[in-house]
Amino acid sequence: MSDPTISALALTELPTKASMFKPHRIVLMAIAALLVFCVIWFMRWDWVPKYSDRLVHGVGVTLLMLFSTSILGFFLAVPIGLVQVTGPWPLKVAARVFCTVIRGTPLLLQLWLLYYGLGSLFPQFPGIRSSFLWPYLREAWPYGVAALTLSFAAYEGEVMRGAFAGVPPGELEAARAYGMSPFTVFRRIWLPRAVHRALPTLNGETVLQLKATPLVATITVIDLYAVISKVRQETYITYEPLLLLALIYLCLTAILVVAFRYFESRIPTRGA
Amino acid sequence: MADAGSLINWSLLAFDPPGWGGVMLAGLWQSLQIAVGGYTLGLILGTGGAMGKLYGGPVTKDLLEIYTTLVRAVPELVLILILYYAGTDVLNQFSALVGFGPVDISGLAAGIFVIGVVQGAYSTEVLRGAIKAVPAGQIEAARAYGMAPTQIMRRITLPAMLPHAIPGLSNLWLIATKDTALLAVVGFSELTLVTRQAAGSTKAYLLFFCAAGVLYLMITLVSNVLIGLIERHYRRGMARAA
Amino acid sequence: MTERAEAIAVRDLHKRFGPLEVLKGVSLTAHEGDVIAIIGGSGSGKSTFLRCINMLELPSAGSVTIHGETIAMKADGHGGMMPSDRKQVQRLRSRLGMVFQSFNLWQHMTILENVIEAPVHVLGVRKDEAIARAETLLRRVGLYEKRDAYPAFLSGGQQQRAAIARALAIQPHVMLFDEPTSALDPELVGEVLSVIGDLAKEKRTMILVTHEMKFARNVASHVVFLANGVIEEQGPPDELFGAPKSERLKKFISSIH
Amino acid sequence: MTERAEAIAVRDLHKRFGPLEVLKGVSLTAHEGDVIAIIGGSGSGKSTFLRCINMLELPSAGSVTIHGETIAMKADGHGGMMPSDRKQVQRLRSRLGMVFQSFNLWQHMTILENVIEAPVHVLGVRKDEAIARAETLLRRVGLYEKRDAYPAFLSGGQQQRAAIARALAIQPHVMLFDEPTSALDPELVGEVLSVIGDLAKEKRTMILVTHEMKFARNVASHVVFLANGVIEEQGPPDELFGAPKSERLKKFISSIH
Amino acid sequence: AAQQVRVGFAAEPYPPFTSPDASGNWQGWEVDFMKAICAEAKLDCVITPVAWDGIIPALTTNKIDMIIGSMSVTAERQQTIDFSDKYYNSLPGVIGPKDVKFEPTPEGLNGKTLGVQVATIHQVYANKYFAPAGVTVKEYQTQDEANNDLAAGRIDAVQADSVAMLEFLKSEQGAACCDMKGMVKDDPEVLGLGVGVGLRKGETELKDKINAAIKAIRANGTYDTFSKKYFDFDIYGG
Ligand SMILES: Nc1ncnc2c1ncn2[C@@H]1O[C@H](COP(=O)(O)OP(=O)(O)OP(=O)(O)O)[C@@H](O)[C@H]1O
Ligand SMILES: Nc1ncnc2c1ncn2[C@@H]1O[C@H](COP(=O)(O)OP(=O)(O)OP(=O)(O)O)[C@@H](O)[C@H]1O
Ligand SMILES: [Mg+2]
Ligand SMILES: [Mg+2]
Repeated sequence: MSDPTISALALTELPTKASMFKPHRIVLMAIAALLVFCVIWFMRWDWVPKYSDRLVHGVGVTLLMLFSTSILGFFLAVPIGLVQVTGPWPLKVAARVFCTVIRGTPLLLQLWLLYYGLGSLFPQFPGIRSSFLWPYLREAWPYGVAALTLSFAAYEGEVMRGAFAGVPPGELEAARAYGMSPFTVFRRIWLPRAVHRALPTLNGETVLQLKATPLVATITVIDLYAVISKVRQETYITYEPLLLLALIYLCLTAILVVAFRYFESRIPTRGA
Repeated sequence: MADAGSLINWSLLAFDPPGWGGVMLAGLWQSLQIAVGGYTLGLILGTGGAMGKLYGGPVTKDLLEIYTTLVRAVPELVLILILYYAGTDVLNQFSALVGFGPVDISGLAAGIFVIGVVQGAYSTEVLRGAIKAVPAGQIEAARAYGMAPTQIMRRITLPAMLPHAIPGLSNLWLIATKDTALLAVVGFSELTLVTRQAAGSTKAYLLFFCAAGVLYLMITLVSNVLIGLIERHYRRGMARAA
Repeated sequence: MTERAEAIAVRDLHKRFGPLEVLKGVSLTAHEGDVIAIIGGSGSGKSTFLRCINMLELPSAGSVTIHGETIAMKADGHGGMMPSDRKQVQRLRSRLGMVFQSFNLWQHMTILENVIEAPVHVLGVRKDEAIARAETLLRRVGLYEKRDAYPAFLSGGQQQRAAIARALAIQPHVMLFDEPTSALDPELVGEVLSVIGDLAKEKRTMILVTHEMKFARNVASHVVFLANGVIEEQGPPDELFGAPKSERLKKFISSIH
Repeated sequence: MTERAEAIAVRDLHKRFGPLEVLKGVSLTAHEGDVIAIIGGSGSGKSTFLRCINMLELPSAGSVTIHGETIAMKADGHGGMMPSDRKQVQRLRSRLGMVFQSFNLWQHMTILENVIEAPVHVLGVRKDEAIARAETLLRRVGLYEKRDAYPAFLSGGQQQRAAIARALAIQPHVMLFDEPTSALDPELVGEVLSVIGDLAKEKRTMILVTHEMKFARNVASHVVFLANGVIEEQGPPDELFGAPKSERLKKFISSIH
Repeated sequence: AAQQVRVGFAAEPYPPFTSPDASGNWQGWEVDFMKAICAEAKLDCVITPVAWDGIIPALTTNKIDMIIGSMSVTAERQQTIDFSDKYYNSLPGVIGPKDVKFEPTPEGLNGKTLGVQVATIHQVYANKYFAPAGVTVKEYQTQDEANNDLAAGRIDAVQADSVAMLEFLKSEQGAACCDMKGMVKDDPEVLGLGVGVGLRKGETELKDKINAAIKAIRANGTYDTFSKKYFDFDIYGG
């Protein structure tokens, strides 16, 4: 049940494993090799060793951001999707409004709203300033995590809504017929079945989430993107750092896609 | 601590200076222009891309695959930086090479170009999927009645794929409106950057970010209504879902 | 027949869907070892009756007693009834093995996982024990080789046999079958019927809704003809099929053949 | 029979799909007013033959002549052939009214729009004229009331009748039917066959691939039995069905009845 | 017609030098300076806002023709771009919360978090002198954000151009929270030789025009006239 829009937006499948060695491909690869050679030879890469530690650290922060926010966001998305299918109407409306507002405004704006807006309100309350939370609220990353988590929850909440609604009622009925309590039905049948249905879309959403992480650099979180920005500012090299950045994201995306494919193949589904 | 009423200074949003409402609306207008322009450019690129991917030669197919793969795997923010600096630079050098001399690329044009190239990759995939969803028999019937290939495209394939493409294309439109915010990082005066300037100058961060959020949300909601109407129109030939 | 204990007793069951009264007072008693076949035209309320027994459909009036324990009901405030003790319903349900027309196997679990799911997570059987029992059952329905396959990769007949194994796994007092073969291609019907026939030979208590008249005649100890929401006629299969009394049943039998 | 003009002449048609030679030299001439039924087992190449006539499938060798005009072909460089003049193919196609097994109505157009599409956009007929003609045709196939409906909302039989009207709208020299009823539910077959029967009575030139032997016998002036890529036997229907000569045809006829 | 020149401004507010007002116009000392030299050199100048951290790439990739953005002339920048003669000079200062007393020295800032704007001489300076001495240097895309975080208590001090800092301390927010802790020790190698107009390498003609214009407005009093509107001291420096 891969959502066609999501798979169009985010790379969810690696391109053609078809024979790499058709004649035109060999020519294309030769050209690509030449290009790579030119890029390596004629462009400036002397800065890479100097920044390699920071780059590795940046990749770590990016991945940490990705995983923490996707996992937290997913746990939020499950109830958001569920109440939209079964919930009492006030919760249903609240979940709908939440999804609409988050999906209807740019993530960059939400990020700034939290960090500069909300974050600058906190210190005005002396209670907060002296509380044990303050050392964390001072930092930038909690705001980044919060914004990315909410965003993921809203997008994935919609997906989960569809996935919950799409589980055949007969399977739920069968579970009830064997004496499962509502919670057991949810835990053993409904949720795993919905997650399984949502997995291909989840793949796409996670790739999209990876692509959203560089935004946290705009609120002083030092992720991969921020490291590269620093390289550019310190060395005044315009293109090379960006190329490396693109390459790293390309690899991260590829790894994500492969990992998801593996999970999807764990439970095979037949047909389209 | 001041109470909520005095925390919010609504006069900051007035349309005339010293209120920032007028500047925000101008930013919104810029954002909309880029979104419309970028989306349109994206559609054009996407139509070409989809055709190329479906009916093109092997080299065209491979090149387009590289294009869509790269764009879909690399964050928009990074693409925007690369395209904004490198894209316009290449364009400039190219036009210099051809003999036009360096062209002056306005910020608006650069913004449209950047959003357009990103959207183009997405539209390529959406349109390709939609065209593939058109039953082959429909196209075969058109051939059997003697239609020329271009005629088939215009009269049969494109209209028949629209119902399949509209959900994806509407999503793209909403993304285009929101992606304009990313141009703030290259200093383009669209709604988000203007909001930030206003917020920075007045220190009323919450007020301005919320106001901008409302504006973006309005775009989305109005778009949703329009999309609903369009969808109803084009799905009229589809059997109701069971 | 009456010496044997009562397995299920349904008394004066009514069921309304809005203005439509589908069941208008149906009473039925199944003793241990009975195989009761319910027949009737489409829309006569057979499925509804079966689903009322394990409260998948809440009856509007009447009572259901399973192994001597009557399901406690209370008014639901809209003119109907609802169980007053959810735990009791869950416990009694786990004593009834229901097999659905459309199998309803859990698609995200292998066949084996489907079969051990209820024993482990409802009855609290130890997992290795449940697996041992499940494998015996799967061998019995001829699906041992398919135990690690996912339902989507099995034929309809195989899926239905797996569903039967799943129902047997909870060691139910009574098996309930709702048209277990009507979603199958004709050539697959036989394999499922033969499994059910074997269960009947073992004197397992069963209530089955079916359209396979020949099968009902061979297997059932008692046949119930439902029409217009009431039991129009019932009795041993030979009597019912051989010498139908009511006009409706005569017409029904002739329309089937 | 020979005084009438040649409508279609196919000479020594070969068609290979990779290593598989589906048509191994088929020649067939249809004169004005002929109704030719092509019969044969599944996979015998009937559809392929029909599709080669209007170049939906490119023949590997042989020639196709429509109304005296032979489609110009040239080698395609892979051992096959391709039309050397695309415009000619488009023009000749618009003289052939093809009706597909699965209707292939354009889903985004109403029935009326489907029918006027080719006349207006291929033949350049004025729109009001096309509409007038289309309405007559739709009345004739009994679909006048449905002219503003979209295909998805019609039954299979209605869709196929609309497809026939669409084919008739280009005033074709020859109508080609590829199993026009095999995608229909049995109760809808009759309505489509009766429309085709009427066309046959009018002495319209038709080539039809069909599995409806009784219909072929009643309607066709000439029956062709295709087997293994060649014409195994052909002749008037009574001869062919009444006294089949070849073993294959005998077996085929007996398997059908 | 006059030659058209796109002047790159940092898109974020940097009072009192450049900041957009509520009608979308730019104002500040550097705006007046720009108008003066453009008039003097007969250039048709168009203000083009650019993100600060991309302002040098924007210049080298032809998106703008010169930078007027309080950019100090440093040896490192001179490897990439060219500069006009200096048009003002002021020392970096450090500000911090009123209720905390410390010196703007490595020892005084030890253990504290110091905010600086990226791609500025202050960043380079802080990383050279303060970071090794146990100061956490936090980098901001814009000066405004750094100031804001200082006021919000997220950081302990900000190092920046003293003129800009004094302007911030005059604002409601700045006056409420912070005061000037003093100037940092000078290091011409890092802090440069004043602020100049950034230009693409090789555009000597434009550079000469600008240099001549700066000289002219200094000589004819225009420079002092508009400076008086903003400062009560000599911004040109020694
Ligand atoms: N949930 C429901 N809401 C409303 N009406 C229902 C519902 N379930 C069943 N009905 C109606 O109750 C009547 C009996 O349905 P039921 O499924 O019990 O018939 P059945 O005897 O099983 O028929 P079949 O042989 O077709 O399965 C039908 O008229 C049906 O439309
Ligand atoms: N595009 C194709 N590529 C490869 N093989 C094909 C193709 N189209 C048809 N064939 C093969 O050619 C043979 C003849 O096909 P064709 O559809 O003409 O048979 P048919 O007589 O119409 O059969 P049926 O009665 O089932 O429609 C079959 O073996 C089929 O598999
Ligand atoms: Mg039923
Ligand atoms: Mg065929």
